[in-house]
Amino acid sequence: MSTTKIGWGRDAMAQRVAADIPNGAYVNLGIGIPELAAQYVPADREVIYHTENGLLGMGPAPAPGCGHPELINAGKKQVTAIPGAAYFHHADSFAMIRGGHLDISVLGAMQVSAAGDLANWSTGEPDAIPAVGGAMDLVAGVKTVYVITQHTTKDGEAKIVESCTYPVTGRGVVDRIYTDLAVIDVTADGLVVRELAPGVDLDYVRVRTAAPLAAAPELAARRAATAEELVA
Amino acid sequence: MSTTKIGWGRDAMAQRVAADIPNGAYVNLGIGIPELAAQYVPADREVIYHTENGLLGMGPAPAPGCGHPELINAGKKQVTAIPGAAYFHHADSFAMIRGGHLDISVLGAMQVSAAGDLANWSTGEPDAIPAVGGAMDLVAGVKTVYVITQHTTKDGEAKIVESCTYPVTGRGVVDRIYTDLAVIDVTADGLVVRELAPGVDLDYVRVRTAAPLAAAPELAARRAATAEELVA
Amino acid sequence: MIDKRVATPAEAVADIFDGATVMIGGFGEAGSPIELIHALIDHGARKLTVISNNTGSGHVGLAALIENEQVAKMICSFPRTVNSTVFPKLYRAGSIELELVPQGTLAERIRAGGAGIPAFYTPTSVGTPLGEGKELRRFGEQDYVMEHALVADFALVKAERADRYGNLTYHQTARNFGPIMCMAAKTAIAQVGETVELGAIDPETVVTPGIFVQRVVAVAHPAFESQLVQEGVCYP
Amino acid sequence: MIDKRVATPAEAVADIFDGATVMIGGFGEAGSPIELIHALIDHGARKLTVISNNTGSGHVGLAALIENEQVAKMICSFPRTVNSTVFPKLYRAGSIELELVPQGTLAERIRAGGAGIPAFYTPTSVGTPLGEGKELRRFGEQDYVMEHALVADFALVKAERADRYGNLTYHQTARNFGPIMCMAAKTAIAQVGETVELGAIDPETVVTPGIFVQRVVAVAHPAFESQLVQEGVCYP
Repeated sequence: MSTTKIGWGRDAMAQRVAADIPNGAYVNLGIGIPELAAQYVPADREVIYHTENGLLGMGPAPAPGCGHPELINAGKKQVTAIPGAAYFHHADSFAMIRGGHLDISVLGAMQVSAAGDLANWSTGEPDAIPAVGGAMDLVAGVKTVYVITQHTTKDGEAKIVESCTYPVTGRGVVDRIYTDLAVIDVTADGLVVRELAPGVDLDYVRVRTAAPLAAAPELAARRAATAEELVA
Repeated sequence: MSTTKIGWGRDAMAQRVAADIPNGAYVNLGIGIPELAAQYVPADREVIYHTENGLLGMGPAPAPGCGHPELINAGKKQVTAIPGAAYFHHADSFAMIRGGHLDISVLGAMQVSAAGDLANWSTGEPDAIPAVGGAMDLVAGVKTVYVITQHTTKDGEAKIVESCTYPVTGRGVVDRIYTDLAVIDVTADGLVVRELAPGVDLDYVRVRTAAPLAAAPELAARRAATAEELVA
Repeated sequence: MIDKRVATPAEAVADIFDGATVMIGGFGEAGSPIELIHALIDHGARKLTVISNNTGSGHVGLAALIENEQVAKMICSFPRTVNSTVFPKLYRAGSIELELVPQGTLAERIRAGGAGIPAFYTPTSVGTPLGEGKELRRFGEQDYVMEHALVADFALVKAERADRYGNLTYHQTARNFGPIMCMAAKTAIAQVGETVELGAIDPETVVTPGIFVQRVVAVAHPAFESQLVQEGVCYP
Repeated sequence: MIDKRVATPAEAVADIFDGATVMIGGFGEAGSPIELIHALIDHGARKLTVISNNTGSGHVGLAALIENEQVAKMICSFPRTVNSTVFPKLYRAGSIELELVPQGTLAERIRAGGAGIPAFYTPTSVGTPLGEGKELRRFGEQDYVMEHALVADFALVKAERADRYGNLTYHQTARNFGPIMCMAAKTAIAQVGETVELGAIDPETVVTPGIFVQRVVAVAHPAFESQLVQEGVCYP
């Protein structure tokens, strides 16, 4: 968004996660930055998007005036259906999720812990209206869970933490975190930085992270390759 | 079958149970005599037949040469589908059964007990190949369970008994028993004879029954009416 | 003769009683049976427990039913949406109860209710506040919580087409909770765009078989929530 | 590009391994994927656990697979049928294991396996020999038994039409176990009467969404079990 900001912008983050979505994947994209990923999946890959309100084969937003209020995504925005799409009811839709049939879920986060716990549904404040939607089902059921998030809050607080202080969505569920600063894997040995955004070094990330971060051996090599691949 | 036999024949038994199937009922008819009931439902009643292999709105057998091996009933015989029929998969079909959506199940029996226990799936003999099909689901789920059976075995043994000696299909599940000799309700107070076949008296039935039988107060009146209604 | 068609939404909801549990279809505005909900507002039944994924928006449909203080308790997964002000206000005032259920668990509980399954286990919500107090059980190498079936006295759903047996087809993502709510309610009431002759719906394409539907009412030109909200409509 | 079509039944079943659990669709001959089963006989994988409602008839299809001693265990609801001689003989000889499951419980266990539900409660079989040894639990005023999900390494099903994404439609009562077995198997293989272009199947009428299907093979003129039995065919 801001051109002077250090690290990846929203679109670059979406582009980075898109690079990890393989051909043939069944993918559910959450509301916000995750949604942007669809447009960055390389053209030679065919990916099928699931929206939990009952559509497999979701296409992009309709041309203005061409949408229908009964063809929407989980964010309640109008979408289209591609050739080869299928409609189904909510129990079947969540059977796909809970039954482990979806390959990738990309979600936003309020906090992610070193153990892969995710908090993204409630601040837990007394006057908040709690609303969970399908987030707990997605993290419990989908094979691979990717989180896209700004590395810190607007106030500069770490969102990657030793242990979540917000109510969790699921425990040990996150596989990889994509932030504006880095790509971080959640492993059995803790968080491992796989890539850094251009102009960002490990110390810069560590200062903004409230959990230990190991560096992947291939970090330097990967970083060079990534910088070349990604259009700024 | 035999014209000299005392009591109702197979078709009269089917006709008698058909008289108790009301307009608008969703009905599952078992293999054998139960199947015959469909043709005797009065023409002014519209009844929808369910077959557990995935069809609601089952019609009669097709004209010779007009059937298809993929349009069959639970007895694996070719059938037809009426206008307004619906096909569905097995989990949905048994959701209809288990969920209490079917009004009437008509089944055959090896034994029925005074408490309404039904045995109709296995002799329990060591060399028997056990086979249960959908019988246990039907008796557990359908609102009203009617049994049609000969009153005794071919050897003259009682099939209506104090307690089933064969392995049971379900306990306390039978609502009414239609035999060649009588119509018997299973009540909280035991078995109550509601009707007798023409030429059959209560003692005749009692001798052939291995459980106490009470007589309904209106037995005589009903019997007269029934005899008139039924075409011999 | 079987004929589940009734003439008006008012007639369709006339026997909904005070204290009834009512499932209401829809995900956002898609599949929301607005005309049936408005008929229920006119009818006036109160102290309802409503099971629906959201709580409506603006001052029409489900939001209007809540605003009219007919709902004692909501069972839903996402009570906040754009233009949703009615529920939050009443909730903060303590005048409506909320049971928050993860969306997939909500769907499965409804489906279980319709299928005669009293309870089942799911991995969803294990280790979270929504799993607290629930029976935990290990199968294989994973923990699961036990969840109970949901059933209802009535379901109000929106479908595309019906015949007099009550067979239903739906329109795109308006299908959502409709089929399972019809299964789980004693009396399922569907408003449909049109009713057609028996046989006009290919039996291979029936989504909700008529056995799950008790009443059908034609609403040829249903309103859409977003449009009513945009027009500033308040019901009644 | 996603393309789940494979050229032949032989190719479709080539990786079925000894000891695999294989769900096989069909209720009697309706929906029985005979050509896939015959390919599995040619392939020769042994010690299989087969989950299927029946055990086949004559000496073709599922009965032939059993006769060829490739099946160590059957999980089914009704192992007896007209012209069914193969299974009874092996069963009496003690050379094949049988797990007998009520048909609705079988269907629900398969559906649960596909839906990520490890276990559920059902009233079916309570108080009967098939309920013995199962965990009993009371909900409300009724007793239920706990049943576990069934999953499989492979499913072999017969459908009517498929596109390259694996979306399926079925034919009449041949649908039966197909959709839920596709859900419950790691690798679901469908033989179909024809494959069609993407978009040729109306998305409102897809019965099995492609996400549940891994391979599709066209068998334009499938054989019917009853006809083969009548002709006295023995496979192989």
